[in-house]
Amino acid sequence: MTPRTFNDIFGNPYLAVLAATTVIMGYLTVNALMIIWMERKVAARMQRRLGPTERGKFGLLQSIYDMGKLIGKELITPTHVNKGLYLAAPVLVFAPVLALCSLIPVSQSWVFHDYDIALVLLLAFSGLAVIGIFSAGWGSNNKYSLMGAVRSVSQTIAYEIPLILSALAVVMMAKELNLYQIVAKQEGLWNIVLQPVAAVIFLISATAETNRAPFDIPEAESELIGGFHTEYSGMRFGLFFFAEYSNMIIACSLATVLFLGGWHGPLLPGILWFFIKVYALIFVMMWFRWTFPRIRFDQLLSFSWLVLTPIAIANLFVTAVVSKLV
Amino acid sequence: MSEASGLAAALAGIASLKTAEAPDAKSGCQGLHTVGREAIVEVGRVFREAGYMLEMLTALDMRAAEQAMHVVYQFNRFGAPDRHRVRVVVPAGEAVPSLADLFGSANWYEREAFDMLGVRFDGHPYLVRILTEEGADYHPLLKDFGVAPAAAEEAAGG
Amino acid sequence: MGRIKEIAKGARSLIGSMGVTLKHLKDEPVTVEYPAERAPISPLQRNAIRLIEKEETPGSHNCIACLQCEKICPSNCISITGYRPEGLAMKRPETFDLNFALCSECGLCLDVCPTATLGYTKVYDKAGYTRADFFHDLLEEYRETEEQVVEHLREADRRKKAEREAKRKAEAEAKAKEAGDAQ
Amino acid sequence: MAELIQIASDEDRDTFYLNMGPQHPSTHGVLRLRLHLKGERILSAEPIIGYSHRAHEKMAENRNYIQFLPNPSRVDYLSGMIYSIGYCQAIEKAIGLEVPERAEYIRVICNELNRISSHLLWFGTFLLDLGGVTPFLYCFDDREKILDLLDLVSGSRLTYCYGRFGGLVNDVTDDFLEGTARFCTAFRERLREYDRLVTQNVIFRNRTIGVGVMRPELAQQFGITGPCLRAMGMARDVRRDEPYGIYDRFEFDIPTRTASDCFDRYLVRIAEMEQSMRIVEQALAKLPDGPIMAKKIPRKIAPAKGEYYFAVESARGHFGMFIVSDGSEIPYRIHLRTPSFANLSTMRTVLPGTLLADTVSILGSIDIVLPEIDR
Repeated sequence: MTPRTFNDIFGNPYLAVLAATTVIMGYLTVNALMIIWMERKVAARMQRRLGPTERGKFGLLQSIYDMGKLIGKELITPTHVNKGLYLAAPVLVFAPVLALCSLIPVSQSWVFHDYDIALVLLLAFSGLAVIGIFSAGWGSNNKYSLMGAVRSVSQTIAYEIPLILSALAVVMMAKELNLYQIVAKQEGLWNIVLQPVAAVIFLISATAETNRAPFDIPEAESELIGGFHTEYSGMRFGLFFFAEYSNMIIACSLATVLFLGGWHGPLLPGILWFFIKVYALIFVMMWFRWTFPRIRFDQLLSFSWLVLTPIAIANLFVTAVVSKLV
Repeated sequence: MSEASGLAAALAGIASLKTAEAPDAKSGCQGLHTVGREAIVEVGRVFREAGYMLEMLTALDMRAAEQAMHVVYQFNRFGAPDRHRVRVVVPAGEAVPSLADLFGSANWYEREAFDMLGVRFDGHPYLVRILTEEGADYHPLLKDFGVAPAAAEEAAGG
Repeated sequence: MGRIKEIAKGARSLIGSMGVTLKHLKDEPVTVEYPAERAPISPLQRNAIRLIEKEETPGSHNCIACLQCEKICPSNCISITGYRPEGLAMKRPETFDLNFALCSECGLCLDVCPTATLGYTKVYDKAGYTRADFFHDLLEEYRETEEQVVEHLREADRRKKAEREAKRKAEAEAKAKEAGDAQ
Repeated sequence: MAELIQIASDEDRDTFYLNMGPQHPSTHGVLRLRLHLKGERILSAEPIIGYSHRAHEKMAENRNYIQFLPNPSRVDYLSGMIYSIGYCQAIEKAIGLEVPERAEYIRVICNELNRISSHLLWFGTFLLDLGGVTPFLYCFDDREKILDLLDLVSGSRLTYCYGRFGGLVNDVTDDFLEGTARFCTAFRERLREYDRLVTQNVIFRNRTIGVGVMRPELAQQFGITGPCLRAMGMARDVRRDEPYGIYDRFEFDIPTRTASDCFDRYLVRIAEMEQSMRIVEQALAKLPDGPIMAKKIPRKIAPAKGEYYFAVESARGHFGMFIVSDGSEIPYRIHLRTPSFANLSTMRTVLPGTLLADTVSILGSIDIVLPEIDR
């Protein structure tokens, strides 16, 4: 079973790249705006508020107005920053997101690109964003930003390990690094049933990787004000913001692909199922954020190294033994 | 009771300490004392050893009547109140020994008294203004520090 | 083993917390959409003061320009000048200005008002660009009727005077009668 | 005692200074903390205050006792009712004025409601400091109900000027009494919810248990009062130790804990809210009929020449008023002894050695209100 790639559909690699970029950019923009709206609504309803109501039906257009505001704002470059790093950071944070999106198999019948080692590529690229965050923190030449950046790096390293280990358990079962094939093999039985521990670890690590509360210590507005993006304004800040929400999409898509059986599901078309699962996971992440207080930095690291990683390794070991026996 | 009498005995040992007779219930205090400024550290030590805290420290501008500032210390213990107000009369412009080594709270209280009324405390580790701006040359709670009439304030404020 | 138990307990507590937020997700919001809808305000709510219409002086206030409120106000936000109309026992205010920008809504002026003519307005969300926007001329609404009221008060005064006179006369007569009876 | 911050030499490249505040999301007002840090660990901390000094004590010397009435509630705007009524009680004691029974009971009800609202706001902002946003809004929802109730009787929502020498401005309505009783029932339910949402939450517990321990000797050294002191295991409360008003007629416990960390201070405040509700319910049951103002109030409020001290238990601790009268209508001096001033001054000994993230939770846990410190 092989899907059609964009290359097959358009018959021309350049056209395929162009089309994929357009689709992904368009999707990410709309998606980020919609998730922001969704987040605000979910948060509001959990807190017994109304959330945005003024612009458009149910305030649906609120995010668009907000984006307009961000774009319209003057871009202020503080005088004390390291210009190169400061300006490069928002791009560095946002760029990997674009690349990552094209790897996700969203539908049974076609994908953007079909790589045999897509999972490796995805995990490798997702680690790149931290370079952007670090250069933002360092380049800002601000103590709060620097602390945020340092926290971010150690957090990313700490949570990359359990993330990869839990993904590895799936790979072991599927004997496959191709995301499309991993999904294809889940027909009838989703991996979450076979790998519940890995799924939970993956979700927690993914929340931490995307710097979402309760793991949002690089930003930690009550301690570090805004952390690495304290000094940014206007659309530069907007890019960080978009990157965060786009990262959410990628993390949740990957979780859907690895554990929730991607496009599999009754009645509805596969692509719809895929997005239903992704947005359900995003809702869970929002639910986390609006329920929990923030974890302290040292506890965050020890939670990763002393709890998640050992469990992930044990889980991997059990998976290895069982899949050998079966 | 023995604790209180021990305290009384210790206080009696301080030469310059004068205790007022039976304070009025309205004063909110169980003991009113006046002490020479050289003995205030000794008084503080007595109270500290008896387990009292420095509840309040402030100064009064009595320059109009007696050309002196009064520094008022108020000691209290936890629980049923046994409040002792100790008064030190300082000739205007002179300093009082600091209690900052005995009581942590004295550090800020004395800074406040200095800031507000210009009373200086000898031996205070960091006697700088605490509430008003740095480098100000006034002590606002002194009686001769006037207030601008409301009208002038209004005009200045726009 | 203890560690696993601890982790399990922690996870349970987290799920419990999530249950609380989920429960509220379906609750009705408590928000009042302010400019569109307004929450009812307390009948005693303190706002800028106004002069209330009194029954002794129909169509107008009963301020006697005694300046009590001006004197008690801690923020000096009331300024009154009074005058004494022809043939009236009490003064009337000529100007009654409130500088609401200074007001701290302590309500002391209402306490001291001898004629209880001070009350609160119901406007709680007035905004302005300059300080002048918060100068309230409390006599504004009553200026037109002022003459009428002064006339009414004169009338009342005259009537009161007449009554008093009559009463005194009656009393004197009664006394005289009493004295006569006693004799 | 007072380790001063020495400016680091050039060779000292491992450490740095951080000005936390005056504009910072979690300093609860305009507080500046000058922190000396090594990485995220605090080597020394120096709170710098005075950014919202409004000269209340100077104001007192320039107006008469009545005109000072609106001020006390602005000193600590979160427990304004307690301050405002405390000031009335201080002057009443000084001039020997009797307050009618009904007024006394209403004062107690309002005071305790105000205490709950203050603790609720503290609870919300403390969780906000720890990064939990949702409890904050739940607390504000509950607090709003108290503000509505107090608005019903006093006409203001935050800076009450409800007390008068000899009584109160307005009598309570049936709406208020019913509303208060309803609130108490509903709030008990909410407290159970908070327990599940926050108290049991493992993240919250990890953030607060064992964090910011105040050694017991600090209590005497710094004159710590209020919930911070009770979290040290000392059942000290002005309402019990030197009852003012009619607090000696009510049954209530003084909640204490022993570990004196952030978590204990949190639990003490939660338990205090329950105790406050107990007092409110007792007062509601016993509320007598009658006038709310004393019959004979002197026209001139002028305490006899002398010095007076009166203390009340505010939501943050021992609030004392030191009033010096020269026999005239204008106070010679009013010194306000505010609890947070003493509690905050402990920070320079408590903070060193903790992490930056803990600074935020410790600062939050002692419940400072900056305008009350600066006065």
